[in-house]
Amino acid sequence: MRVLSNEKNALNIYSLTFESTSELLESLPGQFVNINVRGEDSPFFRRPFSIASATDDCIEIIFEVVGAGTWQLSTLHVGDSVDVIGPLGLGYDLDFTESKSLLIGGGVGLPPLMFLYYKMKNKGIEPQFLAGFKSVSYNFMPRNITNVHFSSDDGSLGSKGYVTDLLIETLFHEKVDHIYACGPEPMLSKVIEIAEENEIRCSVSIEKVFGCGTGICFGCIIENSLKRLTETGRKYSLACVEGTVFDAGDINL
Amino acid sequence: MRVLSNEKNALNIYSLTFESTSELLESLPGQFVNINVRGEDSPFFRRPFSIASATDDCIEIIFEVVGAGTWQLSTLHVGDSVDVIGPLGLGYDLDFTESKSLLIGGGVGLPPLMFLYYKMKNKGIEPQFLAGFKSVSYNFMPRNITNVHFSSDDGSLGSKGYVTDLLIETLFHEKVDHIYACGPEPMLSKVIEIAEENEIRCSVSIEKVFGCGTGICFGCIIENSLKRLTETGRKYSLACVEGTVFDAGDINL
Amino acid sequence: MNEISKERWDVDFSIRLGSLILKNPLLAASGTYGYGRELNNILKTDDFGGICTKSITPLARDGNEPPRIAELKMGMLNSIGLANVGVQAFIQDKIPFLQSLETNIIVNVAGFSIGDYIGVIQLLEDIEGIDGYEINISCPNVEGGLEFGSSSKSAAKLTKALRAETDRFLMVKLSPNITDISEIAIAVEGEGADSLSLINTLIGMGIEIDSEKPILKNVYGGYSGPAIKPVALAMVHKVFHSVKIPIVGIGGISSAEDVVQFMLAGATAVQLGTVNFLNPTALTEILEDLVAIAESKGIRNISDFKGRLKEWD
Amino acid sequence: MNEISKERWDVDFSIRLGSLILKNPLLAASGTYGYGRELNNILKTDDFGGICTKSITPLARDGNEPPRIAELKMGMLNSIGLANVGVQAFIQDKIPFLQSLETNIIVNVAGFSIGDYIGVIQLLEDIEGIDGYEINISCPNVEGGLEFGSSSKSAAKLTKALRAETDRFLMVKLSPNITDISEIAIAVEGEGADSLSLINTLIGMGIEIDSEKPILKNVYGGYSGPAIKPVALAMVHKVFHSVKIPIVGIGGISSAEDVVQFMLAGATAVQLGTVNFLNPTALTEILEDLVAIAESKGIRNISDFKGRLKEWD
Ligand SMILES: Cc1cc2nc3c(=O)[nH]c(=O)nc-3n(C[C@H](O)[C@H](O)[C@H](O)COP(=O)(O)OP(=O)(O)OC[C@H]3O[C@@H](n4cnc5c(N)ncnc54)[C@H](O)[C@@H]3O)c2cc1C
Ligand SMILES: Cc1cc2nc3c(=O)[nH]c(=O)nc-3n(C[C@H](O)[C@H](O)[C@H](O)COP(=O)(O)OP(=O)(O)OC[C@H]3O[C@@H](n4cnc5c(N)ncnc54)[C@H](O)[C@@H]3O)c2cc1C
Ligand SMILES: Cc1cc2nc3c(=O)[nH]c(=O)nc-3n(C[C@H](O)[C@H](O)[C@H](O)COP(=O)(O)O)c2cc1C
Ligand SMILES: Cc1cc2nc3c(=O)[nH]c(=O)nc-3n(C[C@H](O)[C@H](O)[C@H](O)COP(=O)(O)O)c2cc1C
Ligand code: FES
Ligand code: FES
Repeated sequence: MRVLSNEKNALNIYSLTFESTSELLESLPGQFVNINVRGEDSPFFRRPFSIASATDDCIEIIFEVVGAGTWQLSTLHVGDSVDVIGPLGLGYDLDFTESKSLLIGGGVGLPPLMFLYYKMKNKGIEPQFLAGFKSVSYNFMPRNITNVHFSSDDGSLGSKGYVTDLLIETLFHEKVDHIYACGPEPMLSKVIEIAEENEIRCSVSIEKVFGCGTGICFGCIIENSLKRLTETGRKYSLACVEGTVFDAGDINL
Repeated sequence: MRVLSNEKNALNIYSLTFESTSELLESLPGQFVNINVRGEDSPFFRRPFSIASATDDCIEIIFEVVGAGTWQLSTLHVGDSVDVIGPLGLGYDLDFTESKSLLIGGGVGLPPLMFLYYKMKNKGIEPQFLAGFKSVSYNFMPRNITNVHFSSDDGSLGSKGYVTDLLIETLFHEKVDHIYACGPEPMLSKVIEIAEENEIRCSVSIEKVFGCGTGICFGCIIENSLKRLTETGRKYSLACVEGTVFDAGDINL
Repeated sequence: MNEISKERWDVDFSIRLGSLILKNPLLAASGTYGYGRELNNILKTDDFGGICTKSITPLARDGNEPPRIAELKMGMLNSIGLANVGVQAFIQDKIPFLQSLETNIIVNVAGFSIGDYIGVIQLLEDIEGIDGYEINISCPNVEGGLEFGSSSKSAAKLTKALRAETDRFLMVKLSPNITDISEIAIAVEGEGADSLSLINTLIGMGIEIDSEKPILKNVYGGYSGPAIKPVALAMVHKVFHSVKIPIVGIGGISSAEDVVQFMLAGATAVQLGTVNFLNPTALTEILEDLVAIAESKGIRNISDFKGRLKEWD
Repeated sequence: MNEISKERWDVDFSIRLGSLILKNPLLAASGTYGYGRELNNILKTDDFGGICTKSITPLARDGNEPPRIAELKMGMLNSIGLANVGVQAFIQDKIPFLQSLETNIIVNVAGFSIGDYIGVIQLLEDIEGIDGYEINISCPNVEGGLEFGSSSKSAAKLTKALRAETDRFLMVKLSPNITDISEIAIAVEGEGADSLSLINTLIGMGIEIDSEKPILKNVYGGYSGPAIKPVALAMVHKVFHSVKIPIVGIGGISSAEDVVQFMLAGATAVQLGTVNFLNPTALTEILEDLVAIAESKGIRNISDFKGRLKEWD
């Protein structure tokens, strides 16, 4: 697929858009693409990225440079061609019309929630959005996402501290039916804990090393909760095709 | 080492110059450099190239794009750094003051002879130079090399036919003591045959696949002639360190 | 969906593999194509000459604990540990789709005792639409500690027992972690196997120096991908000169050139493994490139490549 | 000339390998560093912790016919065929330079019969400046057809015979083309070897599809380079848990990270092989990077890395 733009949005963060197949344009929030990154130090596996937005003619991903693959991606130019497959994964359960939703994410866990936010807005729903960053330099939230509360580790953006502190605070004075969360594992664990205490339904996006992203290598397993183990008889689920979004009660993080 | 220039000289032919160590600047005609070509489809072994010229501050090689390694080299830009070792190999015997020399080469076999030509001119010697190309489009001979007779397969440059035909013709009316030859194997075989018939000393540059270029892999062997086998008891010589220039009587091509 | 229109080609891709006729010499390798359905919206699974299923054991297995896959520079390690739904669920949930495919279905069977293998095959014998079995002998043999595939005696014993159970196409998949693969190949041929597939993964290991831990929880894993191709080619060539039954080449194949190399070395057909993870439409691209190679060489039957390796003079 | 000034480092690189003290754990691998002199104008050969010479046989050998090396994507194949000057010329022409080096000289010995090995060692026993022998048991054993290194019986027999000949440091170099490398390792240890080095090359093959010929005249060759590292690491780890004598790790090492991986897996020292072809100053760069890694981990004795691999919980 042809690269339409590749822009540095924040410290080490890039927004990459590319021309899209009709299949990709129908992708759902929470789904991902899997990119075959080629270049001097090409990684062997594809690299998975959540879809951050899908318009009529393009797909956007937002990524942080953390290693050889993402570095290589950051060097792509407009017009370069890139080998992308997707949309993959199940995406979020979009049955949110009735309920009051809250989106919570940290760093490059935010892109799938951004996509979810756009979908909700399209349906006339305005969710709460809590976003955490290391510092203001990493903030890549686009202007068209309003109603966001920020936190940052150093207080340079929004309130100082963890985004989960913001969550606790929010839950003091707001009723929430469904939390959608994505971000680093310690953050997710904390969110799940808070959701359980408050008996709120919680959907989390899981990141694992993906060998294929298509359900054929059986590598990307996540442990099932006792509940799901009992239901299915299976110790593990495949994150790529049975997720990457799971109901918090179904898995052991 | 830093690339100083990389210019397309002729069809598929590039001249690449780079900053040079003091060792490299003392290199002799017939010696080569071994380049670690890095990039998307990096070849595993280094790639050897004859030194085409050495001035006070740079080394030049002239190469034809024939595969992944040379293609990658053709994409180098001024200022890029390139991993070069050398000078390697023994180079030509420079004991030519007394004798009448003739240089004969085809295509990218010519660069080492160009270097030899410059050295001879510096010593006030003007050798005969016969140069063969597929056609005029491949001609990369610089203007400062005069007294060259050209041949080309299609007659678009100099006389039509093989450069070895030119050699036969030349030997009709000129006395030659020493032939220096470099080029494709069939050409070299023919040159050696002609030299033998005319009882002229003949030095040839040999190309083999080089695993190391430094004499440690024992891969780049060339069969010794019966004469040399008898002298040394060895069936093979190492092209990289015992050559790449051999006396025609020492090897079996 | 990339569909393959055979009509425009001048090359006959069909090959005979023992009693089977394959529409082309490319099979999906066991454990690298799930149960055949997963990629069907990306690639028409029918376009494979055959599908070797994930290894099936008598009971469902969760497999090893994570991390159980890891990438390396030119390949990967896996210690999946024969995770599969078990033969009962396989028959109930996976066979119907496989039956609907117009390709050869080869069920890969694994076990920890001869009884395990027999148990799986006996249940499958009554099911239609299965064209043959591939026997994975690289599983730890509980009695000896080593794999069935690591001695010609145990490999022969297992083959003999399974030959008595079925008249279907029986292919034995050899392990490369062996002193002399020909010895095993000859033993297995002697007990009536119809074909040999090779190689399974090499035993490998990776270490992450920051954490100072193995990259797999299981420490060792199976090494697959382009890095193992030279080893696989040597073994296919060696076995080709040791047995008469047809060979299916496996190991690092990711291009049409690779396929031709394996056929020149003596393979009748080949399997695509790890490449399916990286490039789910590899099959289509390889078939197209194979046409170009065959045509450039004036070859009209792909099987003409088999064993055609020339010697140096 | 890249000289290494140990003074500015806070890391003690010296290691004990059996009866030897090496100034650092990096040795040049046999067959990949000639006779020690070839690169001495590019790299101070002294900077190696030790040099394993090209395999020496009783008589000079021309080796196999060309082509006998070929490149692959992440490694190479060679079928040099033990080309060497023979023990007499080795003593006369090569030993004097080696004696002048301030590093450990380990002569790699090869042969086609036990008598060959004994012959070489007996001649070398009188020569000063040789610190030990590395026994290459991957040569075809004329009697059985297979390599000495391919059965624990023949490997043990050879080791026993050589142990009787010398009190010098005796290291046996194991072949990876084996079902169970631990079995060989234990057998060789049992006969008194001081150390084990592993691995030698994997058997591999390449085919050029235009000419339809093997890329080596000899058809099969030894596969070396980064592609074989995962196999080597697994074998070093396995042998480390099977024997008590120190292990020298070999196979695809090209960076300081690789060295640390081998040491974590249990190697006391390592050898640099194919990397010397690609990067003749690899040793210097690796030593420098090793300092950085050791310092970042607060390690002051490089030997502390040995066998320190952590387990997953
Ligand atoms: C479903 C999914 C969606 C993702 N979406 C995004 C996104 O929208 N934006 C974004 O910036 N990142 C996202 N990631 C993470 C992204 O895939 C990794 O950052 C990327 O693969 C790292 O590649 P690399 O070669 O640059 O780094 P590497 O050198 O491979 O690794 C650098 C670090 O990243 C970790 N890592 C490597 N591969 C993966 C992987 N497959 N999954 C998780 N962690 C890995 C490594 O453990 C290491 O710590 C997502 C991951 C998954 C599984
Ligand atoms: C001592 C020496 C000096 C040389 N000087 C020059 C020079 O001045 N200018 C120039 O253009 N070329 C020169 N060559 C040839 C040059 O090294 C090869 O063209 C180059 O290595 C090809 O690399 P590649 O990756 O582009 O091609 P590949 O894809 O590797 O191969 C393309 C073709 O080149 C042949 N080839 C590959 N490697 C070598 C090799 N090491 N030696 C010979 N042939 C090879 C292959 O057989 C194939 O036919 C010299 C070779 C040697 C040994
Ligand atoms: C993740 C993974 C799982 C595998 N599972 C099985 C299996 O269940 N049964 C089997 O016989 N082989 C299995 N294999 C081995 C492959 O079928 C194949 O023999 C091997 O990967 C070499 O081929 P490749 O390099 O093309 O992948 C597996 C390989 C991989 C990578
Ligand atoms: C060209 C070449 C020649 C070799 N010759 C020998 C030899 O004579 N004796 C020996 O014991 N090993 C020999 N080896 C094996 C190496 O010493 C080493 O075990 C092997 O290459 C694996 O290490 P590497 O991947 O770092 O190269 C040779 C390897 C190569 C590549
Ligand atoms: S990544 Fe391969 S099954 Fe999920
Ligand atoms: S290229 Fe290695 S010895 Fe000549």
